[in-house]
Amino acid sequence: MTGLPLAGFLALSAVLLGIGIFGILTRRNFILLLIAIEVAMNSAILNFVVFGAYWGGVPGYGIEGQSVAVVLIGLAATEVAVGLAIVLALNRLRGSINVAEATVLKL
Amino acid sequence: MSGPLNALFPWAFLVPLAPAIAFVIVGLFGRRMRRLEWGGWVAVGGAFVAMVLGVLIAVGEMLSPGTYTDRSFNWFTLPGNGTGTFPNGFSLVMGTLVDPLSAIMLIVVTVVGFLVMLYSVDYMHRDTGLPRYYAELSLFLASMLGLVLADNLLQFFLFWELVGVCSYFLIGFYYQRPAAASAAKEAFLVTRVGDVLFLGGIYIYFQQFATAGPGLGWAAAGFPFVFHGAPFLTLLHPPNPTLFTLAGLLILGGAAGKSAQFPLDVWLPDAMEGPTTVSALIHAATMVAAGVYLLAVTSVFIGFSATDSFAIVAIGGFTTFWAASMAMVNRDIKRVIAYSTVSQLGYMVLAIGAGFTMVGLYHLFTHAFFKALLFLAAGAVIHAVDTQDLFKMGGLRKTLRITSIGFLIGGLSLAGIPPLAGFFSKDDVLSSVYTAAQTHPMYWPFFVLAFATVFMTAYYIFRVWFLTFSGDRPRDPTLPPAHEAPWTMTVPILILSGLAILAGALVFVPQIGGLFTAGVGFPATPGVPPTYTTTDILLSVVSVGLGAGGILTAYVLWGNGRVFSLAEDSAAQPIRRLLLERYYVKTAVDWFGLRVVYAVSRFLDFVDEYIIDGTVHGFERLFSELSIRLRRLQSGVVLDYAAYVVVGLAVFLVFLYVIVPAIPALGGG
Amino acid sequence: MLPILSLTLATLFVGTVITFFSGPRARYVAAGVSAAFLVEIAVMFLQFSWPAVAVAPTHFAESESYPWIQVAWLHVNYTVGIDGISLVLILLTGILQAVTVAYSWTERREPGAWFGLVLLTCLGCFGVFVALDVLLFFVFWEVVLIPMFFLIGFWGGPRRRYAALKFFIYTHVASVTMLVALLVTAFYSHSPSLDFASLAGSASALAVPTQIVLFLSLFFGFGVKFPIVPFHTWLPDAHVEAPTGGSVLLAGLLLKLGGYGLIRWGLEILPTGLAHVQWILYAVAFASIVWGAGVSLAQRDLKRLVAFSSINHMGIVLLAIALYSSLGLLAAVLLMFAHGIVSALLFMVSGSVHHTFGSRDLASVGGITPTAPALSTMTMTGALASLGLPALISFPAEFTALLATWDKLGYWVLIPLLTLVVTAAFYIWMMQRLLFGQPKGIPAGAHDLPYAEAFAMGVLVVLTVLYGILPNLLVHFIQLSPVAGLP
Amino acid sequence: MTALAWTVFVPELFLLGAALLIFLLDSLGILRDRRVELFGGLATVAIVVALVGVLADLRFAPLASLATVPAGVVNAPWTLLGGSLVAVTSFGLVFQAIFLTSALLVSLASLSHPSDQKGAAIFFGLLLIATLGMTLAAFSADLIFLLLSIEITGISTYLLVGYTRRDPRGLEAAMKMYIIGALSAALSFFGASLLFSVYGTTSLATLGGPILYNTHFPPPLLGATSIALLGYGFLVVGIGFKVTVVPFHAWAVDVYDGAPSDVSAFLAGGSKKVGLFGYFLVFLVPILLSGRAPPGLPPIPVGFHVLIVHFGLPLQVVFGVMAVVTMTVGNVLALQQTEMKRMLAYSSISQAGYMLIGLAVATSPAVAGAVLLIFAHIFMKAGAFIVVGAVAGLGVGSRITDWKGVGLRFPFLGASFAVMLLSLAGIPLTVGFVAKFVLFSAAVQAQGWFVWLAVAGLLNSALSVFYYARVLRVMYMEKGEAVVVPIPAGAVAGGSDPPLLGVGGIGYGRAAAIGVAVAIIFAFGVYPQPVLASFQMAVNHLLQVL
Amino acid sequence: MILEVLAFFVLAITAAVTALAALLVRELVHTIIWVAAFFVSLAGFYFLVSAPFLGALQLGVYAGAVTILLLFGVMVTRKRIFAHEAATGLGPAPVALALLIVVVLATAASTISSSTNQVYGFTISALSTALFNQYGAWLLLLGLVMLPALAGAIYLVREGRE
Repeated sequence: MTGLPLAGFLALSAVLLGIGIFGILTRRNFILLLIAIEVAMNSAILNFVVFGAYWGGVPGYGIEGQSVAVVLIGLAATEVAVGLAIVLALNRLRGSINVAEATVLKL
Repeated sequence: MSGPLNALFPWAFLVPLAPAIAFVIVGLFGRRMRRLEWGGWVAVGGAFVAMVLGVLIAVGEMLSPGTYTDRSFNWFTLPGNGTGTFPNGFSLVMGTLVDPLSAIMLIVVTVVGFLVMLYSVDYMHRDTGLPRYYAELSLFLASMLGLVLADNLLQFFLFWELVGVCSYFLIGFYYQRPAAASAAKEAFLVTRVGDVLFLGGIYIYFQQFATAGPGLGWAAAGFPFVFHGAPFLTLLHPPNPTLFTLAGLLILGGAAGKSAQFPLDVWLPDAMEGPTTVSALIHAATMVAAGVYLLAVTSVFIGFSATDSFAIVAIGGFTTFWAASMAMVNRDIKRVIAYSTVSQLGYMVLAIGAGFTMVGLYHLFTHAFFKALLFLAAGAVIHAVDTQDLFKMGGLRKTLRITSIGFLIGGLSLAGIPPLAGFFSKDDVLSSVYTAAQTHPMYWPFFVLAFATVFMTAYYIFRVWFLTFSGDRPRDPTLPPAHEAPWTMTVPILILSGLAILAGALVFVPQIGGLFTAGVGFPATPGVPPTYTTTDILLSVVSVGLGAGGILTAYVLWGNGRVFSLAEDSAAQPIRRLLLERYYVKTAVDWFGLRVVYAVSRFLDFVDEYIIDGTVHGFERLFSELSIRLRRLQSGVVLDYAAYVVVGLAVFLVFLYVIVPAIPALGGG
Repeated sequence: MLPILSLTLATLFVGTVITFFSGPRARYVAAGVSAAFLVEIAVMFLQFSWPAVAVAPTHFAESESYPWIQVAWLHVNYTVGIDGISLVLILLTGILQAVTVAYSWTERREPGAWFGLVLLTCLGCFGVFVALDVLLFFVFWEVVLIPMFFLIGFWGGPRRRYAALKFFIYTHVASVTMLVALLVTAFYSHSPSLDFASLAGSASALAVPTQIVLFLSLFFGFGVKFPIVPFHTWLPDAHVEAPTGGSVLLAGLLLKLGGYGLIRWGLEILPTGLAHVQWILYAVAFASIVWGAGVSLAQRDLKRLVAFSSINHMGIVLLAIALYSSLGLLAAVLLMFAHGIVSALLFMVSGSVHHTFGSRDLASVGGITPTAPALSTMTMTGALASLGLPALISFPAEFTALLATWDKLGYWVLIPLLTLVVTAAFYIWMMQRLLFGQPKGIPAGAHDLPYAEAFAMGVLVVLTVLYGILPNLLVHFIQLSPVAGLP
Repeated sequence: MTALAWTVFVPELFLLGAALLIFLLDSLGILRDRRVELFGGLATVAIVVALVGVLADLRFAPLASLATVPAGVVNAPWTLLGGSLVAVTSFGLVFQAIFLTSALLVSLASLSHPSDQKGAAIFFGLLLIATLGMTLAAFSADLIFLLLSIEITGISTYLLVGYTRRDPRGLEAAMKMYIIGALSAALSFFGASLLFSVYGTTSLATLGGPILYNTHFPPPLLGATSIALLGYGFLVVGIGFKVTVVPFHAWAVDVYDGAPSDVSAFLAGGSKKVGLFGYFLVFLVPILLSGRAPPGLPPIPVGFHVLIVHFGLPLQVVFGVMAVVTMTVGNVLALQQTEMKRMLAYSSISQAGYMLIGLAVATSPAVAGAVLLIFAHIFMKAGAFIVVGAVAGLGVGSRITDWKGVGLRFPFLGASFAVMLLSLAGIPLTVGFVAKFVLFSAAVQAQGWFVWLAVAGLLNSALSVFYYARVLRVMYMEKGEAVVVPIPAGAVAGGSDPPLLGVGGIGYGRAAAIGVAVAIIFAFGVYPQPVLASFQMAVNHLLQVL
Repeated sequence: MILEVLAFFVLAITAAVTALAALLVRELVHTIIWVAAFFVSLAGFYFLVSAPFLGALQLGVYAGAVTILLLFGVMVTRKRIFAHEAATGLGPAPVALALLIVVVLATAASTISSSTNQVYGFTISALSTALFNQYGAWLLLLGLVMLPALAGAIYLVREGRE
């Protein structure tokens, strides 16, 4: 296959990362934060997949990127699970999953 | 150059050592002795040994005049390394020096010292703190003798400071009296000013001689040549005339401090807060003469500079008049004598400045005896009536017969009435200035002042005599009944009376006179004849006349128990006030000390605490403030923390993508 | 030869440790250690003077060196050695340790810690005087800080915590500056090791501007300990709040570290640097001299007065060092020794005044002589010695210092010379207020010095007189050092 | 080859096995009353065994016979094992020893938890797995391998922080750490993806070196370099989270404060170091190799070209600035801190700043100095947190002012804490000083602008004295008894610290841990030659390999 | 070719819009839907660049498992969601920061030459061979990540018997 703009993919992943960062900076709901982080993570995965595909043109290269992507997808899912465990424990204790309210520890 | 007593010269160090041992004994064990007077006898013993030995050595010097040095005590050695100002290093050596000058001083100091010590035994017996007194007095005597026998200027300075500190302690002997403590402080500080100047002078000599020539390494020579420059003068070519002039002025400053010359004279009258014995010994006969002695021993160099000579003449001449004028109005018996001392010291300085070093010494010699006599007599009076106020006394002639006669002899001697000692020496002083003024016209004013002072001297001392002894009874009836002093006090008075009569004539004994003429053998400044000149008859007559006139005036005004008081509206009243207030110098000094020096130091303290230390605190506050502000960033909201991460990221990205490529040095471009 | 230096270090170290754990009996241990220390110092003196002919004046006698940290780029040795300068200052250390132990013989609050810390301070000072390696030197240099911090902070006066912190931080900043400068010297000159000798050998290869900057940094580092104006403000606070023993060690020993450091690690290593900035040192020295004297005059607190007078005296030391002449250096070392003895005496006096009369305020306590004649005598001796009275210990030193100044600087000598009058003024005034006049502020039951204090001060008085009369006892040793090699 | 692959991992297998055994035994529910002794003992033994194994691999004389790695493999250039992802270097082994030491200290101290503590299994299990992650990271030859290993530690530590689960402070801390950690992970992987896009591989040996490109994929010069640089920028941020460099530090303060003291000890003493190790591994190559074509360049395929890139100076500047900012901000913020643990946290941040100097200077001496400081930091900081836990367990409040008189009331704890603080402040005769001395000496030795890093570091350590000395002041010089907060039965004191038992109320394990820390602080403070020499050797090997 | 470019742009816009929408909508349940759509659009990319295995994985893990997990989280914590989420504001600073990063990255990306747009797919067998041999260590590590996550997450969430 041909014709896909390399720079375009890179720019797209940048935009996705930006959206993720934007979400992390502005959302207070823990679950939305998880989503924002996932968006950012996915921008990295997208890069790995896409550049894996491009580097495939060089013998011996490329497959590494897609292998990383596989691992990262698993990793991201694990992270979400851990995050959810924390949010549930927190919710049980505080009755809220608004991260901006958890400020016992400060200064 | 060798006489029968010369064998004693190597043992000269025992002269100061004897009172020093007395000092140690009294100082350590004085308070444990069963009777406190025993300490006094120990001190008297020390002084006696010193006197015997000192007089014997002086006699030895008379019999075979010459310079004997013994420099065996290595105080301080720095080996040389071939470079710098002192390529051969230098040694500061301590030793003893016996020569005509020190012989004269030995006699004065040991004799007066012994007599005063003896006098003290009864005079002081009522006081507490006797061990302290005797220890300090012995230490003083030891230091003074050390100074007299000093072999070099540094050693001289060392003992010079020690006598100063003894003087300090003895002035403040009655330390619980604020006035005494204050007077002691004043004496120390004012003389300290002089001492510091003196030290500066020493430095100049030290360095100048070190660089003068290859043969003058300090290690080899020490510096007796400052004293006995004769062999070295040929090498000198005064290396740096400016420095030498300056050194002379500095030495003069030191001498002025110790000898209470204008403008450092303010402390001596106040020093009368100490016991009278102390005044007699330290503040009349010996320590205050050390300044004159200093000028005498350094006159070789000072004489090189006309500026220095003039400065000495000016200060001496002015001081004679200045102090005598204040003596004329004072009501305190000791203070009058103290002013008189200042004035007489002025004469000595004047003579040295005029180039007649030995004339100054001569006057020092006679003055020591008659002034000590006056003080001891005054002490006997005070001892008898327990006051120092002349206006309360009167009629003591009857009860204090020996004392009154002693005082009279002292007064006549001071007034320069022949044939008493004072007449000869004062006459010599006047004629030496007269001689010098022939070639140095600018000496004339000081000659005139000195001459006028003769009249004033006679007046004030007889004012004292009349107020004290003449009349029928004390003017203040509350005074205790007076009685003559015990033998320990009268004997010294009698001996000193004898000396006050004879000391002047003694120089006509060839051996004794030899000391004075031998001393004059120093080559001095070209232009000032170094020889001792005989008295000009006319001058003598006029001065005796002035003295007699002074006595007469005193009799007219104060004789037979009369008290002269100046009319309230008299034109002389402001002058009297000015003299009583000591020309306001004391006020000015106090003002300077308290208002200027202390204020400046308070200001410095303020700057130290609030500005310098304040800056340090400022740093502390800066960091604290910074810390408190920055802590607010730690808001506890995790989103803020995420924001810091992102800001950091953005900064890095901008740096790496925008800034790095723009700066070739960073590997971009 | 006997490794006497390491042996002494070991003695002090073991003694310190034992003292720490011996509680109420600590004073006996401390006294024993002090005695052993003095004996070892005596051995050092003997070894120094016995084969006097064999000791080349500019070299270190008694050197020991063992490898300590050795990696390819960093060679640090345990190197110790002494020359005449160190020897005299070690003697001072021994004396002050002994008298401090004696003075605080009756210390009741945590005696184990007290005596242990006192010994530790002296251990640090001894180490500084013998260390001939940058790291070793710095280690001992800093070791001194800790015990002093605790001495001030635990046993001190009402504002002790503030003073202790200020002392600690202020001097630590300076130490750190000094360390950087020494490291830069070593590494920029490619010195083969951090030993003094190799530093001294290679530093001259540095560019002159570098040497200047380095010397100034060292000057700051050592100067704060001096202390130099305007970096002196830790000193009055530390002194006023420190317990007497602490003040004694602080003034007697710690200030000497600055002088010693500047001589050994500044002057000897970077003479070229010094030569270019001599005028700065002069200016600072003059400022310290004048400032210390001027501010002393305004003090009402006896201890603060003595503290500021230390600034004045150490200013003269700095001046003498800056002259970079044989005479000046000799004077500096002599004056350091003198100041060590005299200021220790004066701080003991203030301590005794404080706990005998409950106050050190010169305006509220006065006329103590009838109550405490012995204390009064000690005060007088101390004050007179400090103002430079001949026949007492300071005079030979000050005389030589000013002579050297005159020799090098000419009329500038007037500044320190005239300041002598001010020095005399504040001491005399202090004596007048404290000792003389009508008794006031004397609490009932006030008594003269206890034996322990009288003994300690008596020893110092004797030394003051002894060395005042026989300065050659010190000079003879001091000149077995670089002193002899300078112009 | 295959046999080797397994033997290399023997220490790690012990850790893993112990962790699994703990989970198994916990689910079986045996020895309920002696849980801590059982699990803690297991964990401690496993860590000790692993440590012995690592030391043996490092060929420490008495243990060399136990080595599981053939001598020829260690330090052979990027020895390949099961692909190109893993390498055994003595640098890595040194770090493994460091990680294991910190874990040992923490597990030893944790033996003093009450015997029937509920979370014991999860605590020790997670501790082991976190340690395992760190030791695995030390084997990395590949960026993704490194990041994944760090992620193991990360996930374990998030959960460790919250393991008390009923304590709102601990959970809040866990939540904060998780959010920042997950963000950082995403950023790291994004950076890795950028690097991959340029290099086509994630092998650390290739990254940072010359860029290969062919006619199929010719990245223009500027573009490739920029993207690679940006990728490194992301990695700086992503790994910086673990290192707690400013401005990625803010979580650490809250987390160290909120977490149980033993966990804080582990975070500061252990998991922070894996971040630093990551920094060294990832950045030393580009800093040192950029602009140079290494002699061991793999054969270039036909049609390929080589683009030499310059990362060195920009990255050094980044790290230099970061080092100075980190130490300064950490110290300044600590100045006014009132909570003991937060003060320690800030101090830990500033220490990270010092360690970064080694990276900015990037010479072998500097890296060795940084490693020495990392080593020293275990005993100082983990030790300090353990003491804080012990003191809290004795009922003293968590504010610095609550510690009045602690030095006199608890002489052992007080003196130990004082020693640790002095070591942190860089006072001689402590290992903290020696480390700083070596590090700053190395910076000076490198000359140039690195000297200013040394100056900044030293001035900062002088600044830090202020707050350390303040604690000493409170402990020894303030009047008044230490504030004692009564501990409700069965509850936790000081927020999240479990109460303790044993000697003097602090427990044998804790006392041992503290004693060991103090002993090491002094021992290597006086004679650092053994550790310094071996660190220097390891660093030299690493840099030779590069 | 045009088609592919077109597909790229459509998918890119979809991905960006769905991601934004997921973060911006107020109703959390809607968010989950948007997220699912976002994951799916990414899967689309993977198919586009000839990585069908990854596309499938994306659909399975993300669009399936993760979405369900998130939904589960929303359900469990539901009662407080609406009230608080409404309060979230959109400050200019976060937007600016995010935009800055995007701009830097995007300009850097634009410097990459697009002269070669070729993508190469890998067969699933090649991928799995590589994954389990050459890069097997990653999978092991992934397993080790999951171990503490599993143990810890269960411990945390479990209502203890304590």
